[in-house]
Amino acid sequence: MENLGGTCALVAKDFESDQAIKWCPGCGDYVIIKAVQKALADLGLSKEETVFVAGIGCSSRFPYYMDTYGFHTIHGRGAAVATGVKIANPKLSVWLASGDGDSMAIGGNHFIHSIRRNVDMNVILFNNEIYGLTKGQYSPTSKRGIVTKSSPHGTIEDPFSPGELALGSGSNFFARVPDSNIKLLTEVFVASEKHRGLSLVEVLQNCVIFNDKVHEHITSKETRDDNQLILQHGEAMIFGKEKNKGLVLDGLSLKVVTIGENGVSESDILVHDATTENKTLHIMLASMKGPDFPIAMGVIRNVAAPTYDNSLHEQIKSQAGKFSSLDEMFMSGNVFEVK
Amino acid sequence: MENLGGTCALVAKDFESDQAIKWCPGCGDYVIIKAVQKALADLGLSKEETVFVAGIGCSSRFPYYMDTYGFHTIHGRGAAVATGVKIANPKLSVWLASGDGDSMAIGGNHFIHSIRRNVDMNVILFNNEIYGLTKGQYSPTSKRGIVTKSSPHGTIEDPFSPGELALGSGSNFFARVPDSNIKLLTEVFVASEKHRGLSLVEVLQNCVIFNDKVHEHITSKETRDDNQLILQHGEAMIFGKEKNKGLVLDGLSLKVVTIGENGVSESDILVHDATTENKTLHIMLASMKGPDFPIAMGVIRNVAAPTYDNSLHEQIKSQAGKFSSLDEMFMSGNVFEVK
Amino acid sequence: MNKESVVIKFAGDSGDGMQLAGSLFTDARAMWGNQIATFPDYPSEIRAPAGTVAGISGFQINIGSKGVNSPGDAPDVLVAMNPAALKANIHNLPPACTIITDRDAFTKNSIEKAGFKTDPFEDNSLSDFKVIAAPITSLTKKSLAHLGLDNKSIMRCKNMFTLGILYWLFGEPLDQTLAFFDHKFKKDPTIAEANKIALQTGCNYGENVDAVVSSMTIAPAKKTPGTYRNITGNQATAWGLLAAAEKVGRGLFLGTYPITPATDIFHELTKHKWNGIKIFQAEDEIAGICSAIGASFAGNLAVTTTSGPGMALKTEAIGLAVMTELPLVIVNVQRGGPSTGLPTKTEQSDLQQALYGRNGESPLVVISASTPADCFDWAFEAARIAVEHMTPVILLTESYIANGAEPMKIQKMADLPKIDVPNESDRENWAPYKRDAETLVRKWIEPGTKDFQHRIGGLEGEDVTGNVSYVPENHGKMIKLRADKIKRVADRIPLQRYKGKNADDLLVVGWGGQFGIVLGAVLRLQEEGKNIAFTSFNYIHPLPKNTEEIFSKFKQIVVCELNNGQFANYLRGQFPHIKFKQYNRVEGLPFKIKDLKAKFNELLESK
Amino acid sequence: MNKESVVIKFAGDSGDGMQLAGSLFTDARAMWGNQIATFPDYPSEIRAPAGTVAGISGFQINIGSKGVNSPGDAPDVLVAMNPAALKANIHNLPPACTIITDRDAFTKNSIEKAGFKTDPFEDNSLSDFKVIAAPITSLTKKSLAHLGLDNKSIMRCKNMFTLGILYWLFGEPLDQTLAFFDHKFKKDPTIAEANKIALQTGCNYGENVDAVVSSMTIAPAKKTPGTYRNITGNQATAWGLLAAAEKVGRGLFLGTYPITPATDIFHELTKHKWNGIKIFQAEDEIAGICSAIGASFAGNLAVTTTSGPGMALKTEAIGLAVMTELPLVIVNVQRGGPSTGLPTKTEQSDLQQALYGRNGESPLVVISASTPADCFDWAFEAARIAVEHMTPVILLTESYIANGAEPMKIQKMADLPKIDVPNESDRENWAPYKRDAETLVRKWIEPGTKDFQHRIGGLEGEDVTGNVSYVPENHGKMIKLRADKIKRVADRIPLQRYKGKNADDLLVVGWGGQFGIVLGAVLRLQEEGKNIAFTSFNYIHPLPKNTEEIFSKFKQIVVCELNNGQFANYLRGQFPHIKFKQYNRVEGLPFKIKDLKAKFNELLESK
Ligand SMILES: Cc1ncc(C[n+]2csc(CCOP(=O)(O)OP(=O)(O)O)c2C)c(N)n1
Ligand SMILES: Cc1ncc(C[n+]2csc(CCOP(=O)(O)OP(=O)(O)O)c2C)c(N)n1
Ligand code: SF4
Ligand code: SF4
Ligand SMILES: [Mg+2]
Ligand SMILES: [Mg+2]
Repeated sequence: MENLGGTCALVAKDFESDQAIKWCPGCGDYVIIKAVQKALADLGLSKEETVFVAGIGCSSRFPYYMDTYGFHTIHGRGAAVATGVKIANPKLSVWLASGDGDSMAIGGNHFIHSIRRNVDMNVILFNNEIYGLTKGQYSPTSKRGIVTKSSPHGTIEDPFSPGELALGSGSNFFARVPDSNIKLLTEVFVASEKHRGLSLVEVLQNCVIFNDKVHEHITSKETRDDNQLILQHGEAMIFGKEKNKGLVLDGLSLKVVTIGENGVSESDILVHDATTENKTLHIMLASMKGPDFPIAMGVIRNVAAPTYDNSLHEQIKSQAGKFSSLDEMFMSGNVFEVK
Repeated sequence: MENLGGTCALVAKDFESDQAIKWCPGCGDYVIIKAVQKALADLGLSKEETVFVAGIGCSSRFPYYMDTYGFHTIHGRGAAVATGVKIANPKLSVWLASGDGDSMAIGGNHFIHSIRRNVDMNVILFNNEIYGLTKGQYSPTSKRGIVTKSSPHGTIEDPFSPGELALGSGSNFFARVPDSNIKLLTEVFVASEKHRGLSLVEVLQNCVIFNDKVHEHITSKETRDDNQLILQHGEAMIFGKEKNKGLVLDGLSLKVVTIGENGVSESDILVHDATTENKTLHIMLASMKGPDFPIAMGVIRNVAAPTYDNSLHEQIKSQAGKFSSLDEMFMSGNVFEVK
Repeated sequence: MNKESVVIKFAGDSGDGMQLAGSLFTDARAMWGNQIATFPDYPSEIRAPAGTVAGISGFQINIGSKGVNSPGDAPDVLVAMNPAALKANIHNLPPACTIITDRDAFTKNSIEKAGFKTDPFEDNSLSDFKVIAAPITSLTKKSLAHLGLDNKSIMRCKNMFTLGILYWLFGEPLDQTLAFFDHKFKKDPTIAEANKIALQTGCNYGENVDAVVSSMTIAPAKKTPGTYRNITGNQATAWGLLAAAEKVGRGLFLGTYPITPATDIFHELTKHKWNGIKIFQAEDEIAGICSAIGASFAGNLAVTTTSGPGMALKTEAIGLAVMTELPLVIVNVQRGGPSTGLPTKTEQSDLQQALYGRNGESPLVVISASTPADCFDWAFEAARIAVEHMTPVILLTESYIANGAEPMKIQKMADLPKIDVPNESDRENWAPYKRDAETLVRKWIEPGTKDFQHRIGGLEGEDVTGNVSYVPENHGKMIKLRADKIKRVADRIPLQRYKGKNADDLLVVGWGGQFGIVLGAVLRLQEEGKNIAFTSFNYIHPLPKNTEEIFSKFKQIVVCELNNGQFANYLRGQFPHIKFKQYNRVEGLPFKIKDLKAKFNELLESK
Repeated sequence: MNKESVVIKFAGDSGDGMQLAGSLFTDARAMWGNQIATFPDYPSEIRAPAGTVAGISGFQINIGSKGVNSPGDAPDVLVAMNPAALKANIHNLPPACTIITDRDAFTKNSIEKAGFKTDPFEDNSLSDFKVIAAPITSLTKKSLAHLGLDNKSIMRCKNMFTLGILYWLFGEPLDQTLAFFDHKFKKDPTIAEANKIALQTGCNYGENVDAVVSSMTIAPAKKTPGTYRNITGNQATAWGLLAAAEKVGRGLFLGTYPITPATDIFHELTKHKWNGIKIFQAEDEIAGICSAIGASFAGNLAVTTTSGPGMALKTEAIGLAVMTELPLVIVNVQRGGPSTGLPTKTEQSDLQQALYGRNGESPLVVISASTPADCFDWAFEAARIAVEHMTPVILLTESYIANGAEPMKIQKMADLPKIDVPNESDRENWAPYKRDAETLVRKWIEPGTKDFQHRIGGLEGEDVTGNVSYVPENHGKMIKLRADKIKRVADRIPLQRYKGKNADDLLVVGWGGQFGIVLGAVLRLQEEGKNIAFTSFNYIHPLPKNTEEIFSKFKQIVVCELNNGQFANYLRGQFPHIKFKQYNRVEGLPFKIKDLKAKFNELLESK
C-alpha cells in the first residue's frame, strides 16, 4: 500500500460509503449522519484512522454508511467493543453510534462503565425514546405513560435522563442536540472529538414511524426558541424568541427570569462554564424539563481528566525494561538444570 | 400447614438459620447480618413473608444464614431475580444482599434499572471496595491507584460513587452506613423497609483479608467523629468530636465551618431534608469526600414516589372485566363455525 | 376452474398494505371453510427504499379444500403492486401463474429501479403467465375522487382495489370485509367508505373488464366441526400460555426483552392484563429470564420469550433454573443465524444450543411446535411439563410458523387437561429437595407459606436438604438425579406416531415447524404409491419411549431440518447403532415440497 | 527405603500455610530432578471456619523418578496440621501411609469440632498407619521463644517445623530453602531467622526423636536435558499466550473478568505489562470478550479467559466473532457445574457448551491442554490457529491442571514455530471476505491502514464483499464456507498418535487434563502385559484426520471423561458406525488410577 503523498483535505461527501442508506424517509438519522460527515471533514480526520462502532438498532446501521473502518456489533455491546478498539490502537479516532435501547437498555452496563473509565471515544446517543428496529416498543427513555406496542395501556416507569445518568457515572463531557439543528450538531461533534476522554452526545432524534414528533414541542420552528437553551461556554444562559429570558439561581434551584422585568438585567443571568469540575450546575442544567424550563442544548460539561487508554499506555511504558525479553523472563526465578 | 394461632413477636435470633456462617473471622458482614436480624424483629416482620435474594460474592452468601425464604442466585443478577419475586408476590418483603462487584460491576445494568423502575425492595450494598470471594481483585468502587491482585501496578480508573450513580439513575432512597455502627445500621434498615420503592443502603464494609482497613480513616474510633456526618432528617448537619463543625452552602458548593468561629452560629448550619424532591443537595451530600469533608452517613434521600410493582398491579386491576373468561376471549373477534 | 388448493402471494412495498390485504383475504377464506396456511416475509429494514427489490414485503397464503400443509412452494396467483414486487418473485413463478399487477406502476423509472433491463410487458418475459394488468392507481384515484381525500389516503386504498380483483377471481362475497371496514374505521367514516368503494370497484373491474383468466373456486375443507379462528404461531403460543396458567392457578409472569421474530408473543400477552397476568419488559434478556426465575421461585408460572441471540444471553440463568429445579418456560422463536444473522428469516439452527448450550451437565426438557395453530398446544404442554416436573422447558418454534397463520379450532378451557402442581402441606415430611419417588420431582413452595422457609441457590446442594455441599459423592448423586428426573419425563408423554406402513422403505424424520411441508411431500409420494413413511418430533429431549422401536422398522431413515444436521447428530448420540441420513437446507427459507420430493425419490431409488 | 514415586499431601486450615509448604517442597524436589505433579484443593469459602473439615485446604504432590503422570490417587505421606485435616483425609489413606501430625492440636475441643466421635489416638483408628505425632506447636514455640516475636508470627512458623520433618524423611538438604527465607524476608530478618530455625528444628526432631519410620529417598528422574521450572497450568497458559503474541507481532490484548479457577491467568499476565501487553479488567464477561473482539478488529492478538458460567455469558459474542471471522482465543478453565456448581472443583463438563453453545450454525475450533506444563504449548497453538485461520478458538483446560504444577522445560523463543499472519497489501485484489483458495481464510487488516477501510458485522454478509445480504443462496453458501474453513484447519495440524500396539484389544480414549492419570492407568496395565492402548485428544474440533483410522484398529473403545459422556457423544456424531463405550465420573475430582484400572480390566475380560 502506497501513500501517493500530498494531503488533500477531505470533504463531508468523502465520508459516504457506497452502501445505500436504508432508514425510513424522514428519519432523523439522515441529518445526524450528514453532521458527522461534516464534522469529520472540519476536523481534518482521515478515513483510515476513523472507526465507527455500533450495536444493533436502526441507528446502529450507521457504520455501513461511512467510508471509514466500521463494526456493526451486537445489541448493547458497542461500547465494550469500542473500548477494545481504542485500547488496542489509541491512535484511532473511535466513534460509537447507539440508540437509546442499545445504550440505555441492554447496553446500560457498558454505557456507565465506559463513561466511568473515561475511554477516549465519541458516543452518539440517538435518543428517539423508542425501539425503532423492533418496530416500536417503549425504551428506558420513553416518558411515563406512553402507549406503544409493548405498553398498550401506557408505561408505568419513569425514564432515565441520559445526562443525569452519565453525570452520575462520572461523565466529563456531555452535550445534547436536537436532530433538526445541523449546525449545532456539527459544532458539538467537533467539540466532542476534540475532548480527550469519553464524550457523550445525546441527539434528540425523531422516529417518524414509531414515535413521530416526540421531540416536536422542543424542536418545532414555532416553539424551539422558547423551549431550547443553547449553551455556549462563557456566555450567559439566555434564550427565548426575543432573547430576553434567562436562568438565575434561586437557592439550590434554577429559575427562569425575563430580562427587563422585575429589575433583572443581562448581567444577572448565569454564565455557562462547561469546564468547571463542580458538576452541580451541570446536573441541574441537564435535568431541566419543560414546560417550566427550557431544554439545555449544546455542550453542558467539558472537563479535562486522565483517559483510560492513555493511563494504560503510560503504565505499560512505566514497566518497560523489567525484562529485556521473554527468554529472560522465562529463565528468571527458580529454574533448574537437567543434564 | 397449620397456624397454631397467637402471634408471638420474633426476636433477632429467630431470624438466624441453622447453617454455620462461613465468613472470615472479623469480616464486616457479621455486624451487618446482626443489624438486619435486629431490624426485621423491630419491624415485626414474619419469617415467611420475608425473602432474601443475593447474587454471588462473600456478601451474597447472606440468604443462607437467614431463617426466611432465600435465593442465592448468580453473579450480578440478584436485582433482576428480586424484581420478579416482588412483582409475582407484592406482599413479600424483598431484600437484596449484594457486593460492590455484584451490583456495580457485572450487575450494573440491573442495579440502575431496578432503581429507575422503583421496584419496592431493600438493597444492601456491601461495599468493601474489592472482590472478596475471588480473592482480591479491584472493583468498580476501588479507589484510583489501589494495588490488588489484578492491579499490581495500581488501578488507572476512577471508582463509581454508589450514591451518585444511584441518584443519577433516579433513586428515591439512598442511605450510607459504616459496618461498625450497629445502631445506625439497624435504624437505617428499618427506614429502608418502611420506604415504599427501592431503598439502597450502602454499607462501608471491611474485608479483613483483601482490603483491610480501607474505611479505617472514616470508621476508626479516633477519627470517626471528625470524618462522619450522621444525617438525621430535620436536624442540622453538625459533626465533629466537639460537635462544633457544620456544613453551609457557598454558592453551589458545600463548606465546612466551625460553630463559634468567624461569627458562625448553629442556626447558620444547613438542616437535612431527606424528603425534598430536589436532589441537588442530596447529590452534593452523597458526593462529599475526605479529607476536606466528612462522609455523609444515615438516610440521605427518602422521597415518596409510585412503585413499579404497585403501578403494575393497579394497571392489572384497571383492565379487569375486559373479558369474563379465557373462553370468552378465545371466542371474541373473527371466529367461524365449521359443521 | 375448480381447484383443490391455490397459493396466492401478495407483494409490494412495505407501505402498500400487503400484510393487511393478505390477512383480510385469509380471514374471508377461512370463514368459507378453506384450509389455510400463511407465510409473511418482510425485509429487516423498517422501511427499506420504496420501489427496490430489497424493500419488498410479501405475504403468501395457501388455501384449499384439502392437503394444505404449508404456504406452498410457489404462487398460483401473484399480486405484484409494482415492478420491484414482480422482479422479486418472477424467478419463482410456475408457468400458468396468474399475475395481478398495477399497469400504472410500470414507469420507465420504476422499471429501472426494480432492476429490470427492459420493460417486462414489452420483452415477452410475461408470456408464460396470465396477466391482469389493471390500471390500479388511476382507477382507485378516479373512483375516490368525489370523497375529497388527500392523495396519501387515496393511495392507501390501492390494496383494497387489488383485493377486489382477487375476490372476483375467487368468487368471494364482499359483505364480511365491507363490514370489517365499518368496524375498523368507526371513527373515520370517509376512510371506511373509501376502502369499501375501492374493494367494490376492484371486484367490478374483474367482472367487467378482464376476461383473460377464468375465475377460481375452491370447495370448503373437511374439518372437525367446531369454532375456528385464524391465528399466527406467536399468538397461539401466547394463548397456550394463558390457558396453562389458568390450569396451574398461580398466576402467569412474563419477563422478556423485544427481539424479532419473538416479540409478537409479548405484544399479544400484554393485551391480556385483564386476566391478571404480570408482564415485565426487562432491560435485557438476562433480566428477562432472571425476573422469570424470581417469579417462579415466588410461585408464579413463569415464562421468558426470545430468539437465538437472546437465548445465548440466557444460558447462564437457565443453568440456575436447572440447579434450583424451578419450573420455567423458555420460548425460542428461531431465526437465521449465526450471530445477528438473518433476523427476519426462518431456520432450525438453535437446536444444539437448546440441548447443550450451558456449562456443566445441565439437563432440561426441549420440545417444539409444528404448525401455527398447534403452538397453542405445545405452549400449554411446555408449561405442563415445567410445573409437573419442576424443570425449565425450552419450546422451540421458528419464524416460519410464528408469523404464519392457519385456522385453529378453539378449545374450551374445560376440555383442556389439568396440570398437577407439586404442592406440599405436610411440613414434617418435607425438605426442599425431597423428591417424589416415581418422578423424582421436588415440591414447589410459595414464599409466604408459614413454616416452609428455605434457601435455594446455584451452588451444588445436598440431596434432600439442598444445603450447600462440596461432598464429591453428593455431587455425583445430584448429577444423576437431575438427569434421571428429566429422563422420567418420558414416562408421562405420549408415544411417538408415524404415518405410513411398517414395511415402508424410507422413514422421513422431521421436527418442529417444517412439519407441514415435509408431510405434504410425503403424502404426495404416498399417493404416488411410494413406500415412504413420516414421523415428526415434538418431544425432543427426552424422546418418546418408542422412538427406537419406530426407527428399527425402517430400511432407510432421512432426517430433514433447516440446519446442518443438528437433530440427526443428536439422534446418533441417542441411538448409536441406527443409521441416519440427512437432508438439510440453510438458506433462511422453509423447505420446498418439490425439493423434498426429489430427495426422497433419490433415496427410494438408491436403496 | 528407596522408592520410585511418593505421594505427599499437606492438609491444614487455610491459615496454616500448607500451599507454601507444599510449593517449597515441590521446588526443592524439582531441583533435585524428580518428576513432579501437584494438585491444590481448597475450600470455596475464603476462610472457612478454622478447625472444621469444610475449612481444610489441601496440597497434594507426587514426586518420583519415573511414571509420575498425576498427583496420585492417595497419599503415602499425609501432613495433617490438626484433627480436622486428619478427619478430611483418613478415609482415603492406604494402610502403610505415614502421617505427620501435631499432637498438640488434638485437644478435646478440636477433636470434637473435627467431627471425630472419639480421640483417634485412643480408639485404635490410626493403628494401620505409621504416625509421627510431633508436638509441633509447643516445639515451634520453644525454639523461637528467644526471638521476641508475637504469638501469631510464631504460630505462622509451624508449617516450616513440619516441613523440616518432611525434609528429614526424604533426606532433603535444607540449604536452598534456608536461602529462600533470606530472600523472601529480606526486609524482616527476624522472621527469616524464625522460619530457618523452625525448619532446622523440625528436621532435627525427625533425626533425633522419631525412629518409627525409616526415611525415604527417590532417585532423580530421567528427563530431556534442559532448563526447567515448576509451573501451574494457569501460569503456563499465560506464558504460552505471551510467546504467541510475540510471534504474531501485533500486540497482545486480554479482556477479562475474574472467575475461579481462571483468574490466575489474568493475575499472571497483568504482571507482564513490561512486555507491552494490554490488560483490561472489564465490568463483566460480556465486556471482557467484546473488548477482545474490538481489539482483534483493531489488529491485536486478542484473548479472553473465563470459566463455565462466564463462558455462558460470552456465547452471544462468540457468535459475532464467528460471523466476522476474527481471530480470538477464548480460554475456559472448567470447573464443576451446572450453574455456580462447585467453583473450586474440577470437571470436563463444558465440552458441549464449547462445541454447540451458540445460536445458529456457528463452527469454530476447540482444543484442550493435557498437563500443567503443556498449557504453554496449547495456548500457543490456540493463538496460532486463531490467527492463521481467522477464527475464534476455544481452549479448554480444567481446574485440575490449571492449579496443578509440574516441571516445564523452558523453550527458547527462537525455537518456537512462526505464526503466519494473513496480512494483505494488495488493495486492488482485496475484499473484506475474499478468501485464500486453499484454507478459505480471509485477510486481517488493521484499521489505520490507508485505503482498506471496510465494514464488518453480525448480519449475514455477502460472499467476498461482506456487504449485508439477505439473499437465500448467499446465506447457504456462507454457512458452508464458514463450516469448510474450520474443517480445513485439520489440514494443518499433526496426526493423532496413540500409545500401544495395533493389535490391542482395548483403546482407551481421553481428552484434556485427565491425560496424565489415564495414561498412568494404561501404562500400568501395559506393564502387566494387557492388550490396551491409549490416545488422548487435544484437537477436538476439528479432529485430526487420522482419527477414524485409529479407531478402526481396535476391537473395543472406551472414552473416559469427567462428565456424562460429552466427548463420546460428539464422537458418535462424527463416526456413526463406530461403537464407543464410556467411563464417566462427575464428582468434582480427578480420576483415580485404581478405578480406571478396574474399569479397563473389566472391559478386557468382558470382550
Ligand atoms: C441480544 C439481542 N436482543 C434483542 C435484539 C432486538 N433488538 C434489535 S435493535 C433493538 C432496540 C432498538 O432500539 P434502539 O437501540 O433505541 O435503536 P433504534 O432502532 O431506535 O435506533 C432490539 C430490542 C437483538 N438484536 N439482540
Ligand atoms: C458469571 C460469573 N462471573 C464471575 C464470577 C466470579 N465471582 C464471584 S463473586 C465475584 C465478585 C465478588 O465481589 P463482590 O460482589 O464485591 O462481593 P464480595 O465477595 O466482596 O462480598 C466474582 C468476580 C461468578 N461467580 N460468576
Ligand atoms: S423506524 Fe424510526 S428510527 Fe428506524 S429508520 Fe424508521 S424512522 Fe428511523
Ligand atoms: S474475604 Fe473479605 S469479604 Fe470475604 S468473608 Fe473474608 S473478610 Fe469478609
Ligand atoms: Mg431508539
Ligand atoms: Mg466486594
